[in-house]
Amino acid sequence: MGVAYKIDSDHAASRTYREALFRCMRGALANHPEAFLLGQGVDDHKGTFGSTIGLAEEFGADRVMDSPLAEESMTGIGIGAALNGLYPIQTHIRADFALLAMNQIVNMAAKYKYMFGGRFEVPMLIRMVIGRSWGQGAQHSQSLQSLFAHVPGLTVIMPATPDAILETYPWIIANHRGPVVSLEHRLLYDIAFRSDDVAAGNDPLTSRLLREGSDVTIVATSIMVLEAKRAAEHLAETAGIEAEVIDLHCVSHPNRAMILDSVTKTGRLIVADTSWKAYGVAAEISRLVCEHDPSVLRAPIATLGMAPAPCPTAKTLEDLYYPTLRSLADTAARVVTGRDDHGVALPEEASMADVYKRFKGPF
Amino acid sequence: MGVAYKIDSDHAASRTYREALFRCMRGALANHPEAFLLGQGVDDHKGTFGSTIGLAEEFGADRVMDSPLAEESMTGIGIGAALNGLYPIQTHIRADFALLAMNQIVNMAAKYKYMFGGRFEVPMLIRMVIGRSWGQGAQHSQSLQSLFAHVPGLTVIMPATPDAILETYPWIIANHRGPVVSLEHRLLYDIAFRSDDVAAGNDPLTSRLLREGSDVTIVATSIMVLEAKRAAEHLAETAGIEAEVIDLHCVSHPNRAMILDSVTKTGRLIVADTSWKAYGVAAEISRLVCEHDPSVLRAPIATLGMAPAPCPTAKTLEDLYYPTLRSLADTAARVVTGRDDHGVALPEEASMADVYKRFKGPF
Amino acid sequence: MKFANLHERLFYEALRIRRAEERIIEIYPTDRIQSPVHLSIGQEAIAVGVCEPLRIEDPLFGSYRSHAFFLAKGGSMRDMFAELYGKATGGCGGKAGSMHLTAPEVGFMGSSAVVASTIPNAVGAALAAKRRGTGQVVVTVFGDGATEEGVYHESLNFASLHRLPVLFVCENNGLAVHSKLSDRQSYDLCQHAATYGLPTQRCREGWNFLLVRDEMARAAEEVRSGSGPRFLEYQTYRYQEHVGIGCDHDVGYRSRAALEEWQANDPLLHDSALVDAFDLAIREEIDDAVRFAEESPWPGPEHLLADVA
Amino acid sequence: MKFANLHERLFYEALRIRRAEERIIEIYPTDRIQSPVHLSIGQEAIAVGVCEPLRIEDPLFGSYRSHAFFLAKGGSMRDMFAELYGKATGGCGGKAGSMHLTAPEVGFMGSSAVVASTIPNAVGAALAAKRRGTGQVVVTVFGDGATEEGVYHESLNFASLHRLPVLFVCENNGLAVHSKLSDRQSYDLCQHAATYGLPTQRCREGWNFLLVRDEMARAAEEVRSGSGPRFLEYQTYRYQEHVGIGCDHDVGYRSRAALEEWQANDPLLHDSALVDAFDLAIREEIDDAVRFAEESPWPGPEHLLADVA
Ligand SMILES: Cc1ncc(C[n+]2csc(CCOP(=O)(O)OP(=O)(O)O)c2C)c(N)n1
Ligand SMILES: Cc1ncc(C[n+]2csc(CCOP(=O)(O)OP(=O)(O)O)c2C)c(N)n1
Ligand SMILES: [Mg+2]
Ligand SMILES: [Mg+2]
Repeated sequence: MGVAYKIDSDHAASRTYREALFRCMRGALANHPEAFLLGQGVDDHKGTFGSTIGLAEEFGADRVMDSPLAEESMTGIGIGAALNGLYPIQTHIRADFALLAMNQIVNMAAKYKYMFGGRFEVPMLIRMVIGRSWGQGAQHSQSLQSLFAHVPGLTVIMPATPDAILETYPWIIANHRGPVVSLEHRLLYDIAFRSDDVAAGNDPLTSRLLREGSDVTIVATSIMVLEAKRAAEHLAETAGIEAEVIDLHCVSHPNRAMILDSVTKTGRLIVADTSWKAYGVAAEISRLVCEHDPSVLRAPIATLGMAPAPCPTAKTLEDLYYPTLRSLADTAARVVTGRDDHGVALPEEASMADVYKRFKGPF
Repeated sequence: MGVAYKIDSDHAASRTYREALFRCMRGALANHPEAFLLGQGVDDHKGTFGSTIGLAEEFGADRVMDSPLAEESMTGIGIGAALNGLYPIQTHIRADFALLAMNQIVNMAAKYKYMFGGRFEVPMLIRMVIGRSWGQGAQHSQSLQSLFAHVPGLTVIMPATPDAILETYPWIIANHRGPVVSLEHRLLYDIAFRSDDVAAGNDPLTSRLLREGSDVTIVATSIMVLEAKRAAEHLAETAGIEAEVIDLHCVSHPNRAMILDSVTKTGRLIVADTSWKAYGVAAEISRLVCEHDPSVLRAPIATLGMAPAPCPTAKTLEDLYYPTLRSLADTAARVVTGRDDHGVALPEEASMADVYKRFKGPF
Repeated sequence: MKFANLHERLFYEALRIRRAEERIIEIYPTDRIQSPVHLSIGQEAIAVGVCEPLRIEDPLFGSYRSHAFFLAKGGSMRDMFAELYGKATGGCGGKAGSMHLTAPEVGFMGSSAVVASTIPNAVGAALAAKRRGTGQVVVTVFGDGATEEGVYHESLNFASLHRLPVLFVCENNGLAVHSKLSDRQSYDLCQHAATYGLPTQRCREGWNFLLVRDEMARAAEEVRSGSGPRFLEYQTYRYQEHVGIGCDHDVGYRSRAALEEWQANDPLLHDSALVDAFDLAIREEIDDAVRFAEESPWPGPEHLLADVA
Repeated sequence: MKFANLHERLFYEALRIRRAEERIIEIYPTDRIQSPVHLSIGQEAIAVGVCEPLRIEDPLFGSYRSHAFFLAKGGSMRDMFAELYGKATGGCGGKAGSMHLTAPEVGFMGSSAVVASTIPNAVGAALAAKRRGTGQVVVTVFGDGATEEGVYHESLNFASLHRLPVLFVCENNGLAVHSKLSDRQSYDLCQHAATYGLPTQRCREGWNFLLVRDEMARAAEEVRSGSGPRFLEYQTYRYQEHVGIGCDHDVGYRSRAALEEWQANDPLLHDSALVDAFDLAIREEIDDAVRFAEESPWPGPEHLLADVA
């Protein structure tokens, strides 16, 4: 069940996140004459970290438009284009820059349909890349999903795998009539995932059950989904602990039933997110459980996220700033055993961290 | 204990929220030569809903500056002024407009200190008014505390009473060396509160215990604090239900111990906030309880907030959109009795709603 | 209604808008319109002159001060009053109120209460028009204050860069709420817009609907022929307070003399023959719309969560 | 170091910056500098020419491309290298990295990785300077791309409206990442800025540090005397790729011919006598700074949550 993955680009059926993005971008342009890309550098030789390379040449400059540095108006222009029959796909090479477009995203895109009594629709996809590693620092590292997910009218997703992208983007572009914010993780771009061909049947706009388990539920987002799957495999192999892993995926519209059923079964919950905890994903999932029935919890909820500070650039501090495979496995062992000295062997920090360490841009 | 209040401007020791704001604005200018006001219309005859009337005449146009329509730069200018020795007090007559300044608030003000290793400080106060009633609609009604409170580096408060303002603003302006976002509620401005003179001893940047009770804890923000106090009084009088009421006040830095002690005592929790529930205050308070010990909860947490939609303008829909004194009292009775048919007499909807109904601007 | 000439038709349109807003002033004290209203009394000539040369399918984007443009673009009087009343039969089912009037059926594409925020939307609609070859001219109407927002700069730049079929129409009433233009702006509107490579026109006689219309017609024709975006500044005067139904020439931020100067030119105040000829028909339309609004049902709870995403 | 004249001094400063960045290029493959670097090689003359007439207490705000301004304003070589290495002894204790260099002790007030975002900060610092009568001239340095952001428009307007002592300095290298200016801007930088009432100067010889310095000195003097804000455009050329240490004249977005044209004028490449005279001292300073950085301790866990609010 779910998506197998491997950091292994040689495997025959493997593809990278970048390749999945590229396939979706190309597919959007090829299959939807109304679709167009608008973003800084979408037409250059680096092509938004490889996800749009060559598309300007193939589809022309008016389908793949470079934009000035002007985030607020670019989003506003996207909205206006959507109102007049186009399908805009916008890119922010860092989610941080989308803060300049908050007015158009929150006051306009999110409200255009409701505010006018359903008389308009604003179908558009806004891609934002979460930066991390190699000294991205305070302004190139934010993971702003909860800011958007707080606001009714927006659909917010965080694809964690190439398959999640392939299952979601084409469907949204073809079918979804409202604005979608997608947070892509920069560190996933280069990772090759082994996978069956696109898993059919996953609802594109809800959560995904990736692994069944009876001891603890791990709800994770984005790159933390990978850590959660690795942690789960490690715990199963070394300690017989079976973690159930849920990829939250659609952070604005989580699958409540899936999460509540899982927590009811396991009695234990860990939320592993890519942003700060306060007013974030951990908070929201806690709310869902508490409003439903907190008595299903046999232990306090454990949460992982960025340290409560802006992101420092020094590697030593950055390493402390983010949760890791190791801290996640440790947390799970503690939650399941109820003890800090749980005796469970922890995984080599190396595994995923190696991927991060290999990351040196392009930025 | 706590702050007595009454909708009664004739009472000798009563003052309005507006008067408290005015007193603080005037005090800031009189006592701090480095302080200045910057905002649209701060110098006009309506003076930011009465909170700055006459101050331009008294202190001069360079202390009380009208601003162009340019939210992003005004915040940036405030930051720069703070870096060079001034204390800016900025006003957004609707919190919604602050979405245009998110980049400066989140990427700059919140990070200036940490990002530069503590070498700078950005002391400033950003006032944002939450609109409500009389058809404010989708873009003049947002209550954006959780967007700001998610971000480390910002201190976010929501004063619920004139006393909360008087205890907090002068202290912040005199002592706090970082950026503070304060969300003021437009509907509170006109309400006169009875109060002792400024209650000494409340920590300006934490939560406040307003009423003790043993049956249920109500954590509330802003205008919902008033509803919570009224609901608590009503429940005590009519049903002997004793609610403990906590004014969250500093939404970015809630008093965890106070909240957890209270919930541990009462076993029941209601969170009543002015914004949407998802990724909001209800979620954050749920997280605090769940991370600590969910077993203290004897019932699911009940939450009140805006309906999950943009705000409609029609009065009939607006009345359904916001939680009321009645819905809060009903919720509390249900949580405490564990039954929907609790038989507790509900308060006349009239009470606070009358105040809202009297509201006709100025906008 | 038959008109002898264009002058009469525009006069009628302008008078219709004025009378509709005067009716709002009458009704307002009854609290049946629970919505902040930003009136265009004094500014009607711009709306009628700008909309006359436009086709129904030409998209126009407005602001919170949009009663005039809503009606001039062809929005229905009933839709407007029912919307102001917050009724289910309003143009947006009561969710929009005065600040967000819209009528997509006649190309009135939405009005926003966040100053300047529909400007880039119009540019985007123009991008779509050009790409899809629809032949539309897109219009964005905004106040002088809106030009202070950064997005205005960004929008002019993009529109010019891509030679999009969009007309930037500025209603310059010299005020943003109570602040004078000279206290807010260091630039001349036309000179500034011209540096983006936009042809600009300034019309000082914002009360002169024929002149407004002629300048607009020329500009719209140019834009439609593919010559790229243009900027039009119309100077005008707001008679009422910024928001609400009152007059506020006594509170100190502007003089009564300026009002009287504008009123001296206001055709609606001086051509009593035409006023008499049209008033009855207009009153009937407004009476009908108000009755419709009053008798219409409120939106019910089933609408609260409809049309969110 | 003793200098015969201003030319020699500025030459030295510019060479010092170039050599420092060349050292970064050498070190980078070892992964000891784990921070995205935006190099100013080719643009140094602007930094040294702009900073020369400034006083220590004149605040200057920069961007992610700020090694040159950091050093020219007087920032310490050790602070910079230690910061690039992410060491506790860096100017910001390792929290800033290359993109946020800062040196408040010499008036270098912070550099932001969000394009254009320090422009209003400089305007605000100028407001404070004027209000407090400090006599400071405030400088904001930004690229040509930054002028496309709305906040630039808002900042020019406010600065001019209040006649603030701020100098807008644009390093126009004709590129934003890989996009040509003409693909992004419909306006001429100086003409546009002039419409806000700012005196403007364009200097085409961005390699000529004496000329850069003279224009800046005149402008700074004017600003200090209270005549209001000014705008300076310096045309220049970025030799390396946008971010990183490589050259990228082979990937198609720009020609090698343009590079060679600029290099033909570059004093640092041609006056080998001066280069020889200065290189040793410069190398020693850089060697020392690198050694200092390498030997310095990492910031420990106690710094992770320090200085947040
Ligand atoms: C972004 C934003 N800032 C502030 C306001 C508050 N406000 C509403 S109307 C207005 C004045 C706008 O002036 P102008 O653009 O000239 O239009 P006018 O009202 O004169 O038609 C202001 C400041 C707002 N609605 N939106
Ligand atoms: C607001 C924002 N948008 C986009 C980016 C990505 N970005 C970084 S540098 C850059 C180009 C800036 O060009 P310019 O201002 O001319 O400065 P230069 O790099 O040429 O010195 C861009 C688009 C950013 N950092 N911030
Ligand atoms: Mg105006
Ligand atoms: Mg550049």
